[in-house]
Amino acid sequence: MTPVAIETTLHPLPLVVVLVSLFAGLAIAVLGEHQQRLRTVLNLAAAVVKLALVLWIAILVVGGSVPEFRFALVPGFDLVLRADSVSVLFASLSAALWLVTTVYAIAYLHRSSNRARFFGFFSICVTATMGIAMAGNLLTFFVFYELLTLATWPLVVHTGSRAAVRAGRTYLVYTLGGSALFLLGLIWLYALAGPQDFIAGGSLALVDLDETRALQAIFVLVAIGMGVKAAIVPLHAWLPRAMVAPAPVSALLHAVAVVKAGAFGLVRLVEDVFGASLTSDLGLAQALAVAASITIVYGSIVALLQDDLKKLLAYSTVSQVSYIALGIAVGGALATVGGMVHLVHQGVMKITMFFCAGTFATLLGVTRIDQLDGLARRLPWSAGAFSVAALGMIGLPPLAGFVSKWYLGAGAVATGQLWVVGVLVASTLLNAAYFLPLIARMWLRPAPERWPGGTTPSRLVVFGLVAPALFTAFCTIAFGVLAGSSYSPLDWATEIVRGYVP
Amino acid sequence: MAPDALAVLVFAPLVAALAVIVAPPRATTALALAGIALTAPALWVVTAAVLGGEVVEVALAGAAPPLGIAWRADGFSLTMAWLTFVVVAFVSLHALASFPSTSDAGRRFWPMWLILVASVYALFLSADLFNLYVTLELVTLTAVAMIAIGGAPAAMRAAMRYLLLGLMASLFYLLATALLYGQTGTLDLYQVGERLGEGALATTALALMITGLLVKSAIVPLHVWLPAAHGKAPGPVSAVLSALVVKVTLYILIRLWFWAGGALDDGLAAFVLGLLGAVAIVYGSIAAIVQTRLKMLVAYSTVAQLGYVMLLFPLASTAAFRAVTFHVLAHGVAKAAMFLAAANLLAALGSDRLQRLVGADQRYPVNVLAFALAGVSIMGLPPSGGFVAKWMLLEAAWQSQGWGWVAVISAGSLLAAVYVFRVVALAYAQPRPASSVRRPGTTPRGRFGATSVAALALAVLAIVLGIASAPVLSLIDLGLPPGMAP
Amino acid sequence: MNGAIETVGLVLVIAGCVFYAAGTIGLLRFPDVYSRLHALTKADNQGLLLVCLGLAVLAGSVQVAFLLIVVWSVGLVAAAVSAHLIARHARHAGEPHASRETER
Amino acid sequence: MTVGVVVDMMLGLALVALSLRVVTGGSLFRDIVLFILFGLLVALSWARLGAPDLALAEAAIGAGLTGALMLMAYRSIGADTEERPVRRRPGVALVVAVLTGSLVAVIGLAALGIERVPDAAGDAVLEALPGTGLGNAVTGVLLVFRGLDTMLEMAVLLVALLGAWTVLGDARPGRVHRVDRRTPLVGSLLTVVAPITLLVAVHLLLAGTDAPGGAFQACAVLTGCGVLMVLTGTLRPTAVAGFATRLLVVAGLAAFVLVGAGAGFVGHAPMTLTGTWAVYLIETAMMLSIALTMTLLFARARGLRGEGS
Amino acid sequence: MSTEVVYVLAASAVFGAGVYGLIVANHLMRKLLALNVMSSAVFVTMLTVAGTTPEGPDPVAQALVLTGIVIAVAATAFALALLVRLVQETGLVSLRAKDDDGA
Repeated sequence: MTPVAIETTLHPLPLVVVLVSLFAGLAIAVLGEHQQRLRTVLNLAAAVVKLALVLWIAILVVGGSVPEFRFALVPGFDLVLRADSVSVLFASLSAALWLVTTVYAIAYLHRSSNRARFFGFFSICVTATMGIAMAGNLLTFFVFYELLTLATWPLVVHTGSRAAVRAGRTYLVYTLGGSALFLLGLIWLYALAGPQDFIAGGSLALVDLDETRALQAIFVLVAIGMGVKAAIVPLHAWLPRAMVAPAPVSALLHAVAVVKAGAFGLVRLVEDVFGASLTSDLGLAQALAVAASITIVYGSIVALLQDDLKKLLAYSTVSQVSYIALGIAVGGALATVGGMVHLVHQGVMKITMFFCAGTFATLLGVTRIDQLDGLARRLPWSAGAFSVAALGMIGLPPLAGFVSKWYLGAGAVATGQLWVVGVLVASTLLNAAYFLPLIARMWLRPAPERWPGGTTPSRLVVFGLVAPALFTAFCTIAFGVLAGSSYSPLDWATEIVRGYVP
Repeated sequence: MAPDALAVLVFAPLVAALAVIVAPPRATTALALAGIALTAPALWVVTAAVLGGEVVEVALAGAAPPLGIAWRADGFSLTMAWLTFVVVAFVSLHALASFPSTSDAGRRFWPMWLILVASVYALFLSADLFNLYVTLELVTLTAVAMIAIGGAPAAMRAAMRYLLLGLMASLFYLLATALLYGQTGTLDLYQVGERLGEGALATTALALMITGLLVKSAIVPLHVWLPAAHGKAPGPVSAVLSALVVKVTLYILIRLWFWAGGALDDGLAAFVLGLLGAVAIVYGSIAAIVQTRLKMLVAYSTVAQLGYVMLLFPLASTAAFRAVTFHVLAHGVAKAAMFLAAANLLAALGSDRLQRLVGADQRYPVNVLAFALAGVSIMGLPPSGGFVAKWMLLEAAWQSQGWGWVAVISAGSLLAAVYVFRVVALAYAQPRPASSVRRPGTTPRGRFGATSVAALALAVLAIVLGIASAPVLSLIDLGLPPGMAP
Repeated sequence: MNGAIETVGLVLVIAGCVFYAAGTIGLLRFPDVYSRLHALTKADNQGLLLVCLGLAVLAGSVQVAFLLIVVWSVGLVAAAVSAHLIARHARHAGEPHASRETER
Repeated sequence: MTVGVVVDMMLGLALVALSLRVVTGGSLFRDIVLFILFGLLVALSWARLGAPDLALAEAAIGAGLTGALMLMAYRSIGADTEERPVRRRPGVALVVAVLTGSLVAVIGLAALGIERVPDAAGDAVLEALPGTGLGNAVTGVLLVFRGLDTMLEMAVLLVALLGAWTVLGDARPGRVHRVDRRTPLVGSLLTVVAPITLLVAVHLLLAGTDAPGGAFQACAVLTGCGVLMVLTGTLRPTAVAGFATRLLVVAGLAAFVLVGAGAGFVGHAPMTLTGTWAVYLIETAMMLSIALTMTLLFARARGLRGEGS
Repeated sequence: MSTEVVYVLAASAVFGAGVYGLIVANHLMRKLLALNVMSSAVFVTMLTVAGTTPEGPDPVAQALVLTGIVIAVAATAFALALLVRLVQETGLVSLRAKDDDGA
């Protein structure tokens, strides 16, 4: 099948959806530290409006149109914001989770300093994510990808402690180094093939190029740029260190924005620029699959060795996000669907766990695994949400994680790559090995006399901490149980993959 | 209409300067602002004419070259003139607060400031080698005098060094002018280009001239005067020095090379200039990284950023010309913002030692934000003017297969990230309890004082340039060197 | 006739140069400020007069002759005033007299 | 080889020897004096090269005024700040100097050998000069054809003064070491010289339109008078720039701006001098401005005050 | 050997001497002297290489030199003012001393 350029309709909506949170962010920054009530209203309003806009876009896309907005960034090179079905998948994930995270963050930071700055950059961060979701070509993607780096750095160093500043430095070294390579790959690509927009099935398939070496090099350069944020081994080291950031930031980094943006970028690179068949012809798919597999196993093993809860979750992310890369690298309809749907599933599961970890730390001062004993007695709802998400991660049916893993495994079998199944099994066992003890400790062990610390905030704050986790835990269940219904993430991913794989 | 507007560009600030000298201090603000503001409509008229396909030209006193001097505005000179206006307008806003017209320093500042503006405009309009010499001297002398305005010994030493090297450079330039006039019988740069022909003679004369210009542009290894001069000068002066004053000689250099430099048409000279640029980028960035003072850091950043301009000579393509011109623009705006922000922080904290910046973001968020936004452009990260420039430059380097240049450009922006983030990270860091005690002599300004607004506005503009690059580039396209097609 | 006038003029100029040379030797060889000034102003003024006269003769124009006289008188005034001031300053500063020292 | 060339050679050798001495010598005071001598010899060279305008300007400005400024500054910084000897190993400098010197020689000589361009600017000036009503080509270039240069040159002077005022800071004006005027010679010198210089200045100014001379030469003479009056205490430096001072200091540039920009309003190209009146206006204003500026720079003062007041 | 050749040679030697002095001299005032010597050399070169018209040296070159002389003296005057103030403030007459790092 030769990919064909998509019919698009000029529409300001993709731009508007990006700008909503930008303006919110600027307004929050301008308001200053003390306008707490107004800031909260603005934050929530922007999040709700954004979610509504994304839904509107989704309806348009379901109706078969592809709204697009473009203008020349550099003459000859357009900034393209376009909402196709892949965009909608990612955009709706981040819009929904942003709303949830905002609620959580307001509660979490109810007594912190520098909140104007925090929420300002928080909003800009989501702007960047939305731009990444809506990016219609690699240049646009790059622009928002860099914006994301810039907007997340202040969040990482938010507390201003030595450790935070150091983590921020590590973060920058990795991301900026990666993006420099990304930029070179981008320049090279455009020099070779001219400016191109994303096309399902691969925009490069439209031009006849006999440049195997160059294309391989370009792919590697760009993939390194993406791989840094997607935390593919050995480019992952920044992620565990960035755990010093406040919990909502970790949630954002791991589930919504940064890591996900990297994984999403790999999807775009493989499916919309090179195309699955070219990627595979160039031998790149196999290489990516190997890298992803190593990451999956390595991340799980290291997670097993952690005694700090957030570190464990971080390495778990390293491992889990590579399922997405693995899915598209394995290729074929089923595995690709598995990868795509994991984009959403991993998001809701992991964000739940980070919410809960933050809650544990805030209310009880619990940060280490050995302190989890008997915690379910004290915080049953949070512990419940955490457990559901963890079981989902392990892949227990009928939770969301199971659906992803099932499709990945089936896809591997279908394409005859049985070793991938081995990786999945190993990973699942390892997941179980580090998550089950946590669940066991929370529910089965007796509670200690005294908890390590923590505060007792107002009931509203506690509600703000617990409710988001419950909601996402519910999603974890719903996405698994209702996977077969229409407009479920799985259904949507299947729709997308029809465009990718004939 | 348009030719008269050229005269307004020079005469309006000049008349304002004279009026400021004669009139009582309370009229200074109004006169100065009027003199600067009047140039905006004039620029607009000229730009409209140039965009309409005209080359706006006027032979002064009706005597066309070679007899006399002509003012001429094409896309290139207009781009620079707009940079002048924008930087001067915002920096003036800052200066209204930092050099109040009734203070001693203000009375000294404003007349020279206006003369500087007039001479920079005159320089961009002129293509007469000797007239350029006079305007250059004017620019140098005003710049030196304004560096010394504060009266600090360190500033005066910097001013003295700048003055000596500047005068020496001018003499090299003047000597070359003499030789070129002897050979061609004209001082008009374009006519010199037509008549000069090739040969060792022409090459050597041009080499002398270029050497002089390189000293004034502070291209490594001739940069020794710049860091102290830019670092020790008062805020608005630093801003305009880095944003404009070092650019004027680069402007002349580019004009000379591409419009009259037929004699230099061999790869070696261009390569050497490019190499100097590459060294400047790397050396300047590393030097910036190891600085312990904010303004010195920003000054070394200028040394590095000027290096990018030199890459134009080996690349020598339309794409490179557009990229470099845009870079000059983006860097000018961003660097002015950076210096203003740095100056505000210095004024507020009482010192610009980097360690004092710890926690600055909590008290001076606007200035830290301005610095960071300008830094985004300096690093060449999107979306910013600096990114567009870097993108086009990388593209140009890639097209000409200059892999070395590509590597240097990439390395340069990474190194820039190191020094920019070093500052911002300190500002974001939490002060340790012991050091959080406010030291005496620190008078925090209001969050939205005129000085902060000026810095922030320029910084935002540096970002906006990255989104609204198209109109600027279409103007630049109307000033491409002969032999380059858009 | 012409030849004779020219000769006279040249002789005058050369004579003037001799006075100049004498003055210069005096400047270099005399032992103290006062006698140096003495040599310089006296001999040089005389030399200047002779050179001017010679040039006036050579030029053969009244206007030029007049101008040369102006030159001479201005030179005279300058020499007188500067010599006076230098000597005065030297005396106030306690510059020693060579002759008195040798007498002792 | 004619006698003239022999004189030229002696002059040239003297110039080189003096310049070497000036840049390397051990006694700063003596070298400043030698520099003045150097300037006078340069003035002689101008005369030898057939440029009396330059000879006048060089002698008065290049040698006289610069020398006076140098000596004045030397006095202010004090003789006790005598320099350390030059850098110990001047090898690199020597190489650079020889290189640049020979570079100039080579290009200069080669440039001499070049056939004169038929429509060189200089010839164009001679051709266009009758149209200006001026008889002196140099004045024609300065005021008409390249009036912009001259206008900006006035701005340079103004900036030099403003710059000097700036670095003066709040310091009181430099203490001028005054000559005692009570001696009969100095007093009478003043009464005789001051009117004469004024006369000469005006003459030079007016002559400049057709013969050697002009505002620059005239101002130099006037400045000499000003310096004399400062030195004798007839004029005293003050720390305040009064209205009249400020007005006079900007007058030259202002006249140029007025005429140059005004031409635009009456339909001419900018910088056109629309009549002889403009020439005289500009020249007079320039002369006064330059003379006052230079005197102020010499006295390192913001203003001048008559002795009585 | 013509007059012009003599002066071009002399001027180049003087220019070289000026460059030398500018580099090696310690005393700022001597550096200024060197600069002035250099500028004289430039002016002489300018007039000689410009050639002559029937009515004497090139009038444009003469005008340029005249302008140049005035600019040179203006720059020198300003530099001297700066020098005097610098000496008053620091007591140093050269720039060689290590750059003090005052804020």
